[in-house]
Amino acid sequence: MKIKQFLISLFFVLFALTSVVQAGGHPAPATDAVAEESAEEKVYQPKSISELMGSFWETTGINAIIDIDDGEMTAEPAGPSAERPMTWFESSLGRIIMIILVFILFYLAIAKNFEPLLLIPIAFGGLLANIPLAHMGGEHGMLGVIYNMGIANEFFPLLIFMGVGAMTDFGPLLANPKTAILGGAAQFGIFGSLIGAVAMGFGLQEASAISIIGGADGPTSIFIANRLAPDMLGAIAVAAYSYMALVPVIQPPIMRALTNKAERQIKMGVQRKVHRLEKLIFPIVVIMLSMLILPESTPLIGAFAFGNFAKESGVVDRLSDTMQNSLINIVTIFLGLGVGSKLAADKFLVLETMGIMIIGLIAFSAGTAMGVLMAKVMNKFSDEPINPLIGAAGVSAVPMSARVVSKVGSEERPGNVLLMHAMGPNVAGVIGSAVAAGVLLSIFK
Amino acid sequence: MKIKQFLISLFFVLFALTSVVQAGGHPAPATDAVAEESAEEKVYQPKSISELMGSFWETTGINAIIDIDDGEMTAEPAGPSAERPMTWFESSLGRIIMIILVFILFYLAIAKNFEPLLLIPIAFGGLLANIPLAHMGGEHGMLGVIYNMGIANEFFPLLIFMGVGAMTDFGPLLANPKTAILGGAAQFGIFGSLIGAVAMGFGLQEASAISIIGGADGPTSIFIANRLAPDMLGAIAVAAYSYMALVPVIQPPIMRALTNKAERQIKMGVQRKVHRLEKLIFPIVVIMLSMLILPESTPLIGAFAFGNFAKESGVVDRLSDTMQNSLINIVTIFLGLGVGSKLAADKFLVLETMGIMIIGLIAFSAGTAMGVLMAKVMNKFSDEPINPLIGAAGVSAVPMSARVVSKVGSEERPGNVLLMHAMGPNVAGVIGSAVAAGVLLSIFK
Amino acid sequence: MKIKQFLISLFFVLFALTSVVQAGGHPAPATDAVAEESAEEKVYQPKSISELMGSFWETTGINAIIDIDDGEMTAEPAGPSAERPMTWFESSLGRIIMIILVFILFYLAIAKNFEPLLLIPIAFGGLLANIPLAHMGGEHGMLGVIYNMGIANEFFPLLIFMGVGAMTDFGPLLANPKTAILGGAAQFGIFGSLIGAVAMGFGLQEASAISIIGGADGPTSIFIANRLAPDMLGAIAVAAYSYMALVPVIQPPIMRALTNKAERQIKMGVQRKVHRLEKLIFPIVVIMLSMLILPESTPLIGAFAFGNFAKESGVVDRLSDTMQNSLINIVTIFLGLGVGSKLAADKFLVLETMGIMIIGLIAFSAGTAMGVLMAKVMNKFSDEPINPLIGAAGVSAVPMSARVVSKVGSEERPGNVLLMHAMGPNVAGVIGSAVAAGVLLSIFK
Amino acid sequence: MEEVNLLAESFKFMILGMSVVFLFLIALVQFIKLQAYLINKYFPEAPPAPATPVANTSEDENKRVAAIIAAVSEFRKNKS
Amino acid sequence: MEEVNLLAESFKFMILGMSVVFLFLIALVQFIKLQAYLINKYFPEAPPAPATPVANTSEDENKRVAAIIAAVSEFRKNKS
Amino acid sequence: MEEVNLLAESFKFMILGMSVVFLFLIALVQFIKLQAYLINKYFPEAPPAPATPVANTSEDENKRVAAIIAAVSEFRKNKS
Ligand code: NA
Ligand code: NA
Ligand code: NA
Repeated sequence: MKIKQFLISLFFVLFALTSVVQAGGHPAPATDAVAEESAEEKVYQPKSISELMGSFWETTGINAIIDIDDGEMTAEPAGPSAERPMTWFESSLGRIIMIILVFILFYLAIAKNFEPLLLIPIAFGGLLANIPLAHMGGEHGMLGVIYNMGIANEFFPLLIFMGVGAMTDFGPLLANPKTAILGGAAQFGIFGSLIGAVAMGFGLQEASAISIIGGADGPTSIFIANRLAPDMLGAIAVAAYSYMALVPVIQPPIMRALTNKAERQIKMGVQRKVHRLEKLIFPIVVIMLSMLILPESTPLIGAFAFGNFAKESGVVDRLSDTMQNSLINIVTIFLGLGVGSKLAADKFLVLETMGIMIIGLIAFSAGTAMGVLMAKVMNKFSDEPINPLIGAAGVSAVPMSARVVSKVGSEERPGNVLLMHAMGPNVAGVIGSAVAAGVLLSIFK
Repeated sequence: MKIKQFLISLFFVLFALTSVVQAGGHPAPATDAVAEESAEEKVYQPKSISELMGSFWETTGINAIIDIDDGEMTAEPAGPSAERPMTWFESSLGRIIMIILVFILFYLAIAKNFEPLLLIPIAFGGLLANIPLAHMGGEHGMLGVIYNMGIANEFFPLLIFMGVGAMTDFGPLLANPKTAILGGAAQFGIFGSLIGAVAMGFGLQEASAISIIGGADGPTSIFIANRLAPDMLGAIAVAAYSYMALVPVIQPPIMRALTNKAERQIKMGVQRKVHRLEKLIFPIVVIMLSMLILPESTPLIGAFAFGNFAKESGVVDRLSDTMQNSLINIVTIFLGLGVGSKLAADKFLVLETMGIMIIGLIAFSAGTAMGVLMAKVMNKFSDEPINPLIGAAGVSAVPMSARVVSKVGSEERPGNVLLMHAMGPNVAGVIGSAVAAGVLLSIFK
Repeated sequence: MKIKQFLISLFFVLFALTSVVQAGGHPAPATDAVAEESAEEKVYQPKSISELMGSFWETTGINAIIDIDDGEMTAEPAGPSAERPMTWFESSLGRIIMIILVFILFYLAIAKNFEPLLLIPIAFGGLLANIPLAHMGGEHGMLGVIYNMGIANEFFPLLIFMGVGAMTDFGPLLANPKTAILGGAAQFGIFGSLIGAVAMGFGLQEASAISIIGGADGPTSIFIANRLAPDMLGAIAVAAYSYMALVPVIQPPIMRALTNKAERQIKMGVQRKVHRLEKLIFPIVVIMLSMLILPESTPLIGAFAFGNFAKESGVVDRLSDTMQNSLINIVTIFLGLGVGSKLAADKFLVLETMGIMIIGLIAFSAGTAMGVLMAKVMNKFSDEPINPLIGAAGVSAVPMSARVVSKVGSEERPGNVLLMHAMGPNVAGVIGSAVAAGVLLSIFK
Repeated sequence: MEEVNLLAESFKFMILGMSVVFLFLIALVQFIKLQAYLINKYFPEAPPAPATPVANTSEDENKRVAAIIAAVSEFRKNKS
Repeated sequence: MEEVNLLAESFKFMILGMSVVFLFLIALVQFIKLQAYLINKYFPEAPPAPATPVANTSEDENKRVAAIIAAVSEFRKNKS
Repeated sequence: MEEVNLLAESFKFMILGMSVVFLFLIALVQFIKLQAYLINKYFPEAPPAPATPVANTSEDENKRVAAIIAAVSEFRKNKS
C-alpha cells in the first residue's frame, strides 16, 4: 500500500512540476513531436487491413525464400558500400543448404563432442547469418557489430591465444627440448598444402591463407585468414576446427602406415623435473626469439607468451585465472558468432570452399606424416629412444593430438604412457605454426 | 636495501644513457616541449589569486545550478552536432527534480527490492547524467562512451537476452504447450495500449515504442525504444522496469476482479516429464519459426535462442555459465548506466514522460486482463482444467509474474501450487513480446 | 566410422549442389578470384630463392635493430597521420634499453612483489611495444586497439576505479571522520611537487600531469595524465605504480624523522560501530558534494561512488561481485597492456622521464611529510589522542600505506594496532586526490 | 493531434499484431506437440532418472562446478 | 624555461588546490557527522545483531560474502 | 590458372618457411638447454617441495584462490 502511495505522489509531483514549468520554459519537445509526426506521416501511408497483411507478407522469411527476384543485398560488416545483390541461389536454395550444414555441425558438436566450444557458436552464427532480410551480418546487425569489434582487427583471436597461453604448461617441452623439432616438421602440413592449393588454382595469397589450416590451431588460422583472405574466413575456420575435431579419425591410420610395430612399442624414459625458473623464463625466450627472427609473428606469439608468463609468474593469479576463464569464454562466444557470420550462403557456398575442405584434409595428413617421419629419423640418431608416434602430435591440435598418440601407443603396448612425451611436440607445434604464419605474413607484407 | 640500490642504479643508467644519446639524437622532444608550452601560454593567462578563485567558482556545480543563463549544452552521445543549449529549467530545477527521482528509485530498489539489478545502475546513471558541466552523457563522457558502445547499436540488450535465454527453462512450456496461447493473449497489453497512446496524441511510431512496455520485458523494451523512439528510451526503460517491479501490486486486483472463487481454486494436474531432446530442439524450432514468419524478430529471438541452446546442449557449459554470470553482469552494469544517461533532465522531464507512465500502467493492466480472460475461455473448452489465474503470467515479467500467480492461487486454496503451470505462459510471454516487437519493426521498416 | 561417412556425404552434397548451381548462378566469385590474383601478381614479383631469403632478412628484427637508416615510423594509436620517423637511437639502442628496463620491472614485480597486478601487464605491453616492425602500438596493432578502446577515452581507468570503489570499506573513515583531514593534507604532495616540476622547467599543464603522481593512486594518475599530457602517460603510470610499491621503503624514514618516540607510541581508542545506513549514504554524500563543488572530479568520484554504492546497497551483490572480480581483472589486463604501449623507446626515453621520476619521489615524500605534520597538529588540538603516524596513510596508496603505518606503530609499541585508524586517512586520500585532480582539470578546461 | 485516421491505423496494427502473435504461438504449439510425439516415439527415455549418459554427464558437470578447479582442468582439454 | 611568473602561477595553483581539497573534506566531515547523528537518532540499531529485517538480510548476505571478502582482502593489497 | 611460375613460387615459399621454422625451433632448443643448464647450476632447487619462498607464496595464493572459488560457487545460488 505504501508503494502505491509512493507511485501516486511521484506521478503527482512530476506532473505538477513539468506541466507548470514547461508552460514558461523550452517549447522544443512539442514542436519536435509535431515535426516527428509529420515526418512519420510522410513515411507511413494509411493502408487497408488487407494491404497491411499483404505488406506484412512481403516481410516474412517464407516470401523472401520463395520470391526469386527480391533484390536482397548481401550483409557485409564493412557497410553498404561493400554489399552486392544476392543471386537467386544465394537467397533461396543456398540458405537452405547452409542451414542443413549448420544442423550437421550441431549434431557433430553435441552428439560427437567435436570441438563444441567453437563449433556451437560458429554454427549458431551461421544460422543467424542465413536468416533472410534480417541482415544480421551487416554493419548494424548483431553479428556485424561483433565482427567489427574483434575480428576485423584480429583482436579476438589474440585474446583467445592469450588465454590458451595461460592454460598451457610448457613443462614437457622444457624437460625434453629436442622434441620441439617434431613440432617444426609437422609444419610441412602448411607448406606442402600451400603447393597443393596453388596446383589447384588458388592464387598465392589465398593458397597461403588456406594452407594455414595445416597449423591445426584455431586462433592462428583465423588471424591469418583474416589478413590474407577475409572472404574465406568462414570456410577456413570451419575446416580448421572440423579437422581438429577429426584428429582421432585422421591421424591413427597415417601413424600406423608409416611405422612398424617395434617402433610403435618403444618406451620412453621418465622426464626430468623442470625448475620453476625455466618455465618462467621460457615465454620470454620465445618472445625475444620471435622479435629477433620474425617480428611478423609477434602479435600471435606475444599474446601467447603474455598469457603463459602471467600464469608462470605466480604473482598475478587473478589475472591469469581471468584469462583462462571469464575472458576467454566471453571472447569465444563472440569469436564464434563473428566467424559464423561468414557462413552466409553468399560467402560460404562458392567453389573455393570445396577446395579449402580438400586442402585442409591434405594439410592435416601431410603434417602428421612428416611429424612421424621426422621422429623416426630422430630415433635413429638419438641416444635416448624416441617413439615415432609422438611426431604426430607436432601438428598441434592441442591436446587432442597428444591424446591420440597416447591412445595408439598404449594399444600397441599396454602400460606405455606417451602422453607427457607427446605434449612436448604438441606445444612446440603451436609455436611452429605461429612462426609459419609469420613467414607467410612477411612474404605478403 | 637491495631495492634502493636497484632504484638508484636504474636512475643512473637511464639518466646516463638518455642524456648522452639525446645530445646527438633526435631533438624533437625539446622543441615539442617548447611548442606545447607556448600553446599553453596562449591558452593560460596568469591570474591573481582572487581571479583564480573567481574562475574556479565559475566551474562549480553550485554556480551552474544557480546561474540561469550559462548556456550549458545538452549532452548527446552522437556528439556536439546533436547538442542544443539547455533551457534554464533543464539546467537548474529540472536537475533537482531528477535527482529526487533518482533517490526515490534508489529507495524502491534497496528498501523494496524492486528490480534492483537494473534500477540501481539506471538510477546511478541518471544521477551522473544530471551533474552540471560534467557532460557525462556526451560523446567523450563515461556514459556517452557506454551508450555508443552497446546501446546505440542495440548490442547490450541482445547480450542480456542471450543471458536470459541461458537462464530460462522451457520445460514447463514443453510439458503443457497450449498454455503458450496465454502468452499470446497477454500481448494485447502492447497493442491495446498502442491505441491508447495514439488516442493520447502520440504519433504512430512513438506510440508503438511506448506500447512495448506492455511486453513486460526489459531488453525487448530497450531494443524497440532505441529503434523507434530513442529520445524516449529513458522513460520507457524506467517505466518498464518499474512496472515489472510493481507486478505484485498491479496484477492481483485485476486477477481477482475477473475470476470467481471457484475458478481461482481450480487444481491443475501434474506436469509430464519432458525429454532432454525436446528442450534441445525447442530453441531451434523457435528460431526457425521466427525466420519463416518474422525475420525482424530474429535479433531478439536469435540471441535468446542461442543462450538457451548453449545451455541445453550440455557440451558448452563454460560458455553457458559465462552468459549467465560474468557476461550478463558486466553488460547489466553498462546497460544500466547507459540507459540512465537518458534520465538527464533535458530528456526525461518532458510532457511525454507523463504519458509514457500512464500508458505503461494501462498496458500492464490490459495484458493481465486479457491473459486471464483467455485462460477462462480455454478452461471452458479444454479437457484438463486450467486455472484462469495462470493467464496473468502471460505478460512475462519473468519470473515475478508467475510467482504472483502462485501466491494468489495458494491464498485461495492452500496447497495449490501453480508455479510450474504459470511458468509456461510466462516464458511464452517473452517469445510473444519479441514477436510483437518484430511486427512493430516490420511496420515501420 | 559413422563420422567418416558423415564427412564424405557432407562433401558430396556440398560439391554436387554448389557445382550444379554455380553453373547457372552468380559468376562473381570466379571473376573475383581472377581480379584478386592479378592484383596479387602486381604486388608479388617472382623471386629467386636467394632473393626471397634476402627480402626475408629485411623483415627480421635483427636487421631492424642493426640497420640504422631504415626509416621505421613510430607507432601511434591515433593512426599514420600522427606518426613520425624514428631516430636511429629510438629504433636500435633505445629499444634495448627499454627491454632491459622491462626486465627490471618483471624482476621487481615477481621477486619483490611490487604491484605485480599492474606492473606485469604494463611491462609486457612495454616489451611488445618495443618489438621492431611489428607496430603493435599502432592503430591496427593489438596494443593500439586496446589503447583506443579504453585509454584514449579514459574508460578503463574509470572502470578500475569503479571496482576499487566496490572493494573499499569506508567504515573506518565514518567511525572517525576527522581523520579525513589527514587525507587532505597529504595532497600537498601533489601541489608541492607541481611547484617543483615548474621549477624544473616543465610547462604548467605538464607539471600538473606529473604532480598527480603524488596522489598515489593509479587510475587517477592515468586519467589525468591522459587528459593533460598523454605523451607522458607511460612514464607517469610507471612512476606512480613503482612508488606505490616502494611505499614501505619511502615512508618509514620520513615518519620517524618528523615524530618523537612518545608521539609514535600514542594509543588510539576503539572505533565506534558504524550503522549500515551510514555506509549506504556515504557514497551519495560524496558524489553530491563533488557535484556541487567540483563537477570536473565527478567522472572519477562518480565511478568510485557507484562501485561503493553497489556494494553497500546489498541488493546487487552479483554486480558488485563482478566489479570486484571478472570486470576489474579484464580491465586491468587491458589497461596494463595499453599503458605499456607508452613504454616504446620513442615515447619513454626522453629527458622528461628523468624529471618525472624525480618529481614523483618528491611528491610521495612531501605528501607523507605533510600528512604526518598535520596529524601532529591535530593531536595537539584534539580531545582524543591521535598518533601522528596515521597521517602518512593520507597519501592513499591503499592499503599498503595504512599497513606501513601499522607496522611502524607496532614496532614502536608492540600491541599497538593502528591499522583501522590508518584506513580512515587512507581512503580519504583517495577522495582527496580525486578532488585535487578535479581542480587541475578545472584550471586547464 | 487526435486524428481519426491515426486511431484507425493503430487499430489495424492491433489486428495485424495480435494475429501474427497468435499465428506464431499456435504454430509453435503444434511443432512442440509434433516433436514431443516424435522424440518420445523414437528416443524413449529409459525409466530411471539417470538413464541417458549425456544427461548424466551434464548432471556430473553441475556437481563439479562446486569445485571449479577440478572442472577447469577438465575443460582445458577442449582448447588448443 | 624557468620563468618567474610560471612559478608564481604554480604557487597560486597550490593555494587554490589545497583550499578546495580542505574545503571539500571539511564539508564531507561535517556531513558524515550530521548523517551519523541523524541516522543513529532516527534509525537506532537494536542491540542484538538480527534486529531490523533489512539489516538482517544484509547481515546474512554479509556472512555469506565473508569468506570471499576475507580471501579477497589479501588480493586487495595490490589494488589502489 | 595453373601457371608453372606460381607453383615454383610456392615451392620456394616452402623452402623459406620450413627453413625459418626449423631455424627458430633449433634456436629455441639451444636456448632451452642453455637456460636449463644455467638455472640448475646457479639456482639449484632444494630437495623438498616447499623450498623457495616465492614458490611457497604461489602455493598459498592458489589455496586462497581455491577458497574464493569455493565460496563464490556457493554464492552463485543467489543468482537470478
Ligand atoms: Na601447429
Ligand atoms: Na511479454
Ligand atoms: Na591520494
